[in-house]
Amino acid sequence: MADVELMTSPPIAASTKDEDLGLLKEVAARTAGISRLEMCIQCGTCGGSCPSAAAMDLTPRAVFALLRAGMREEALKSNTFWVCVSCYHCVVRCPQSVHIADVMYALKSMAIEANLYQDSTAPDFSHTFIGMVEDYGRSFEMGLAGIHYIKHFALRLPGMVPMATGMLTRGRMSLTPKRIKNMRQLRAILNRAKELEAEE
Amino acid sequence: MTRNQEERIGVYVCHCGTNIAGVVDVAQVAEWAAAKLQHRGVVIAREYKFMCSSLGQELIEKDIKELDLNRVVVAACSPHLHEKTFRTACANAGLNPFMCEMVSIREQVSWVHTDKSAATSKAMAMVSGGVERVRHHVPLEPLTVPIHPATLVVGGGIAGIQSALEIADAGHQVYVVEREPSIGGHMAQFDKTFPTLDCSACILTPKMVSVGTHPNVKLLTWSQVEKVEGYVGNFSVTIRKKARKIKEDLCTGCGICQEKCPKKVIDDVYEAGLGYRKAVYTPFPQAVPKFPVMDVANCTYYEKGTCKACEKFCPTDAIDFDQQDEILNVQVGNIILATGYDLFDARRISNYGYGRLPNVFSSLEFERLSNAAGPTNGQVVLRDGKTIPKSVGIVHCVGSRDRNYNNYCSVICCMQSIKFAHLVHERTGATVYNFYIDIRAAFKDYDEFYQRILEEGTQFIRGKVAEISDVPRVASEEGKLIIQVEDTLAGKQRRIPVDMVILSSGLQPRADSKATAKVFGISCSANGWYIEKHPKLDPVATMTEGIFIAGCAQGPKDIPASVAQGAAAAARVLGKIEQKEVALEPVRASVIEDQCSGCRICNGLCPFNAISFLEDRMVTEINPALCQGCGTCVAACPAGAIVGTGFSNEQVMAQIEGLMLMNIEPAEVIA
Amino acid sequence: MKDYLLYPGCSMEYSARAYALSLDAISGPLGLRLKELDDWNCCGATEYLGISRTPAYALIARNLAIAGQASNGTNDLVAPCSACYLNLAKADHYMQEQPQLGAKVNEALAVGELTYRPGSLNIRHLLDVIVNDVGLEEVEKHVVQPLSGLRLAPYLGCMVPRPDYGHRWSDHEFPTELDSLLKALGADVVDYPLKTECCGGHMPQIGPEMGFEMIRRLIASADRLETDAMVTMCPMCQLNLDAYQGETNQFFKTHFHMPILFFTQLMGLAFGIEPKELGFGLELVSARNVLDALGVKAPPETPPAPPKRARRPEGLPMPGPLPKGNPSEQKIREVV
Amino acid sequence: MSENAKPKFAMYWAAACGGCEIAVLNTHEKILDVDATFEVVFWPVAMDAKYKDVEAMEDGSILLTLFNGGIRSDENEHIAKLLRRKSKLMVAFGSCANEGCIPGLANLSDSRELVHTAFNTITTDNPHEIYPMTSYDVPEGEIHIPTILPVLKTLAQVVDVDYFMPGCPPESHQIAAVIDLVIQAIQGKAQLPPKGSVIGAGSSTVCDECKRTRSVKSIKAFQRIWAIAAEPTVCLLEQGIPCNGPATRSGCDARCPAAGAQCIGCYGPADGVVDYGARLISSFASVIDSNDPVEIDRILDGLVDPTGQFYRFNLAGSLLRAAVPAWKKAKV
Amino acid sequence: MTDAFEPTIIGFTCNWCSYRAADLAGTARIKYPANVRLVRLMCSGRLDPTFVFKALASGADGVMITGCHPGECHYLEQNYKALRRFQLMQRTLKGLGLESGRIKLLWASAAEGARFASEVAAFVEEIRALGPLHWGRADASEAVGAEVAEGPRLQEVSA
Repeated sequence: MADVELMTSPPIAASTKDEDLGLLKEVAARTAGISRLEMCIQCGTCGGSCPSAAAMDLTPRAVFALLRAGMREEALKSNTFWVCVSCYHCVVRCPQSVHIADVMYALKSMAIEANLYQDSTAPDFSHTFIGMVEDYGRSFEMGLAGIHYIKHFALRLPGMVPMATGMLTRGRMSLTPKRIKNMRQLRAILNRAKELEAEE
Repeated sequence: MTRNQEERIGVYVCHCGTNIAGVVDVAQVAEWAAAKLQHRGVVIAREYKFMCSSLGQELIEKDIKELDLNRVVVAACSPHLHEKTFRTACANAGLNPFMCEMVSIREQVSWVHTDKSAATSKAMAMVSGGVERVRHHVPLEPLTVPIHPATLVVGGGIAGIQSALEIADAGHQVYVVEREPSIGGHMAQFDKTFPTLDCSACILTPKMVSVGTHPNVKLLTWSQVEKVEGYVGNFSVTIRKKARKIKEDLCTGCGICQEKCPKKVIDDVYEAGLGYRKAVYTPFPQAVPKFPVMDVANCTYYEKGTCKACEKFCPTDAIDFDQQDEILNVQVGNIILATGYDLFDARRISNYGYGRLPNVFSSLEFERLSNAAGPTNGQVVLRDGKTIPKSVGIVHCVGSRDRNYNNYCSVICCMQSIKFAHLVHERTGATVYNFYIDIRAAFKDYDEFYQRILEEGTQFIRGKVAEISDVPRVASEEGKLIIQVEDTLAGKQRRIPVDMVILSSGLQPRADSKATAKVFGISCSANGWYIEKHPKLDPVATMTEGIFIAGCAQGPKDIPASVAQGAAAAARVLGKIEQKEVALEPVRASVIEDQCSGCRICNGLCPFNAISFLEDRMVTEINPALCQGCGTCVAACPAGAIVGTGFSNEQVMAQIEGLMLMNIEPAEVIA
Repeated sequence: MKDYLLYPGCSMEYSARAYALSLDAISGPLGLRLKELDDWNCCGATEYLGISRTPAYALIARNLAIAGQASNGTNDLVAPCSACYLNLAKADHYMQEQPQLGAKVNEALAVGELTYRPGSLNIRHLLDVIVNDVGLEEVEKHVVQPLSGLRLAPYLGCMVPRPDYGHRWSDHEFPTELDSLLKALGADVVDYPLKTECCGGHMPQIGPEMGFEMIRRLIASADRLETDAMVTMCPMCQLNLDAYQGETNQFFKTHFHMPILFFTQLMGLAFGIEPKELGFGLELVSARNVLDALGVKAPPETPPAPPKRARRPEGLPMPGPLPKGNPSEQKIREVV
Repeated sequence: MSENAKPKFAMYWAAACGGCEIAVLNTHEKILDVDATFEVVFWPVAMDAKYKDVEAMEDGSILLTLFNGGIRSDENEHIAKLLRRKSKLMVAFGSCANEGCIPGLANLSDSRELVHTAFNTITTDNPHEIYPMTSYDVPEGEIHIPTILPVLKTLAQVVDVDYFMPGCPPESHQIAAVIDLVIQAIQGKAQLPPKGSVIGAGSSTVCDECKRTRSVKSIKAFQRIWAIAAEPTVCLLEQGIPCNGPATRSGCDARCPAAGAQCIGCYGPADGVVDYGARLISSFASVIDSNDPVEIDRILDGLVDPTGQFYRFNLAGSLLRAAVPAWKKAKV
Repeated sequence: MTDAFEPTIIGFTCNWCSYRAADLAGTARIKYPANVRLVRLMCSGRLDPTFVFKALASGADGVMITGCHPGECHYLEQNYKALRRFQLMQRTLKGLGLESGRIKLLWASAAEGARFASEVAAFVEEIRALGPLHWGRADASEAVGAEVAEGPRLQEVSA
């Protein structure tokens, strides 16, 4: 009994919460294509290449280290993958050919599921966007930006006005998107796809 | 093939520790063989921890004597590892060594299969195959051929120089073939060598000179091997000696021709593109031999038909514009390949800006820059030729450990970069940053050297450099090269402005290494490095008897390792020369004359010209010394009149029957 | 001239109308026959991929499936928008690399009575088609108003040269295709070092400060090279650099005036087509300076010599360009 | 004839064309020596005899049996075994008994197809799909006809054979020589060769006896004999004509090549050869003059029906013995 | 062992490349199915078609012939002879009703351990898909007369 106690009571220093060593595999499995995530040698090429690294709380490399360590919460609540701009610099430079950008997408969806993110701006933007796509089959980014600004950066709206009007007067922005003809088909496909994704 | 008395076969199954026993039930295999193959002549079947150990061998020898075995099957590792061992064991016990057959149940079974029962039954089948095969073995006497005492060394870098001198000093003839105008190789381009920082030229030049002057060395620079024929002990090599356009017998190497030559050319080889040479030139002052060569592609005379300045001024009329290439043929017994490496071309990594950003230098460029005999007399300056850098970034692993370029580690770059850091610090006092993924400072005194450079205040930043750019984001970056990198230990992206960047480019196989390998009939790894006979136990021999490799041709390595390998290869060659003759595997083809109808199907099939047709008797004959034992003619003879020892039809067919367990009642076959 | 299937993408309808108009105007003279896909849908940009994998790929693949049906005679699917181009290529690539994904996507498509066989289409970007299929010689033939004297910065953005599943581009970081096209139009092409840096993508929306900073970097660098206009091939890049330039200036108290044009608009100009038909005037940062420069220009004598990268006579020589056709030139990327 | 002490002689004709029998008669007056030396006890083609008479004989009482023909039916097999039991010397006589010969080509198809072809195709008008039955009840009782085996077998595949005498048919002078030898042996004047050896033929191949001049071979195209005017003195194979001579046992004096036709291989493989066809495949292919798969294919297109080319006589006697279908059906 | 069909495959290897590739696969511990049993020859040029026929006649379901890559033969050019024989052998075996997929020619250098393993694995699956061969293992003495007589019974033919 006592031994068991001893064995189960952890040294204070070590982080013990939700350490699961399957995490890395899990992420790899949820990534499109063959991620090669397990091949990361922590060289930092990704973090060095990233144009938006300045805005990241953790560099991609650091996130991968957390995944390897099985620290789910720490990894998923970082803003790294939300700030990722999908420029693929890291992907083409990675000496281990890790599909970094696609891992980022996988992490986004995992963070949303786990409801782990500090700032809802980015996830919201994605949701507004796909909401629109699921309703119309098309997107109209400027209208989208407008909506998004109203929600998150109301203060900045005045600054937006000249641009918005400019866009409107030039017919570069509309308030309703076109709707595709066969919306029923698209919805059916997306619904089936969602079921299939859920099966994982 | 006739077989002597009735077969008494011993079967020996090796555990190889757990290497085999971990997957294959060796005990079951042995029992099975003893029981099921008894009617095929198996009188004893044993299993043992390590058959290759002296105890294991004694076990076999004892059985041969006591049980009067006349055939032995050893189920263990690949014959390429231990066939010799067990043949010797048989010989010790008075049995002809060729009455032994090896079955590879490690490389072909336990190491590659996971399903234990499947692996075990495969092992049984393979043993059965071995037993059936060995029944058809016949005593053979190895063929011995004399070894020609001369040796060919290809490549005049430090590895080649070392092996040439070792052999020459032992009193044997050596031919050294070098395709550049002088020997010396890459080492001649360096200024200092790590970790001792002694002057490269100072330690290399004496060796070069003794190669040039050694009575036993025939030095052929500006030359290339075109053809290699024959086999161990008896190679016949065709060498093209390119026209120097200089009469070597008259030339004194005074160098006046170079002075007078009006044509300046960028020297891409010796000066790594950082300096100039003339159209007639010796690459560097200490060149061996001292004779210059004429660069026909760039010489004004060959372009325009006039000039001949060199000829006018040559005091000994040594210039010969009409000189032609010479084709030489030499006989040698052994060959050492020390063809070296190429530097990775950093222009391939466009985000490092080499070739686009003037002050990004390659490692070889920096070697020249820092070399007292180099274009700047050892002054470390920017591309403008005068400005001394105040901050320098040194990038490790350029083109190495990177699946986009070369996936292997180039071994020398870490120490080289640390050496650069020291030289820069010493010559300029600049702030030095080294960017690394891991510091690999194995081997004697290397880590100490690293420690010393740390003391000098070099900033080591752990992170693979992402990009080098000249586009400033802030004022402090104006006019600088910015090295963008993640400092993985700080976990932050950093942009470090510097005046100069040195790319520690990796090593890669010679562009033509595969072609060269073909000429000499050895094999290359997928990357293009030459493959050694055994990665641990036979690092300088190749699969091809009589051909050895040394230096970077075999894989990236530093100077001490290259020298050691050069010497090792020489020792192997000397060993062969001392044997005076070499025993060839008695795997040979021969013709049964009264079955040969002289149809001449086989006559055109032998690339070694071992097959000849005797018009008078209208039969074909095979010269055993020339025959390499490939067996193509054996397979081709329509009359079955050609037999091949060691791999006879009977042996192979019997082995197939055995593998398919045709020798056992189907009922008894273990699924 | 070949036929092509065209996937315009949502932006072409509004924010990138100039792109649509100018493409329309030049494809006639070039004999480009672009057949727009019937009832195509949004590719999901970079947003859907981050929400849920299979639906995201199904969304893209619906277009591929439609294209597959429409492809009689041609199997080249052309996208002018970088994000669309990448998404289409990505779906095609991963459906092969990861058969399970391919199977799932097709299972989803099946309910819409659609299916797509990965690898059956060539996904091409418009620039690739114009440079490699139409060819620069052909383009030059149509130039009546060379753009001589115009200093243009070729700006490709990220998603076309990277990750480049089809190995179609000369380099991941410094591709030369757009440069040579603009040269063919007679323009004075700036050696723009940030030609494949990121415009910020959705950053202006989700993290404006970072977004503006990324925009600033690009414009500042073009500005210091005395660029008359930046030439892009991506609606997203154009939008960010053009529409947010004002805000960026406010944010950093800078006064950049950098017109952002689509390469098709400049081709149109060189072909002597009316600026209006090319969507000039739709940009927020006016490109009048460009038109003026050409307007006042007398018909050019000899086109200006290319900017010389001469080695200073003293100083140390530079390594030459990487030899062409060098097999090692292409990066080896085994897919494990 | 009365019971004299003459050694007994038998000859049997299984699945074969009868050519072997004719060849024996072609020995002309030599046939008289046979009659003089032997008492012919069983020779269905030459004299009347019943199986039961043979069955009645004492085992090993027949000195010499020349068995020609392959084993196609259970009757063939029965008699082969019977004669083996009764004979001292069992000789596989002629190509059929040795290696299956032309009847052996039936092994390319399964036996039901054979029967069908024989009884219900153009050769036979059989609207009612009537096939022979192996047994049938008649008022006199049940009658039997032989049943056909799935694959034709060579004599050696069913019984132990003492000597092999190849040829389709064996050359008459060779037969004469063999008969002489046996008679001499009987009279103790000569030694018989060791059991299992090939008699009445050479040990090397047809090229040995072929007068055509030969040089190093390299085939750029295969020709059919009628397609070209073959050079009369040069090796046919070198002219691209697929001549089986190089792999075929000598003993026929190279009659075909001498007559300008390629050897088709009726004397079978030479000493120590396991598979006749394999030898030819290997040797023909080895001397094809190309390293390019496509070009090689083009050249091989000139070799119409390789299977027939290499296994015309030897199929039943080859390693594989029959085509896959034959075996597959046999397993049903 | 599962009752799923486990094919037996005989593989002929060249002493200089493919046999060493197999060794390399071993030293690198690369796994592949146990269905292949290798025979070592000095060169693919030694490959006598007889060996292949022998293997098939002995019950092998497939045969794998391996040698050095074209132009890399240890004996300079003998692997080309193997190529030619392979092509003629394929044609002949086709005539004997064999699926061409049962015999495979593979070039593998001494460095290609991983490739060797994956090719073997692939081949095993191809053969598994083709099913058992059992050439010549059938009991050929079993008569089929009875079976062929299954047609309509012989009738009295009345005018």
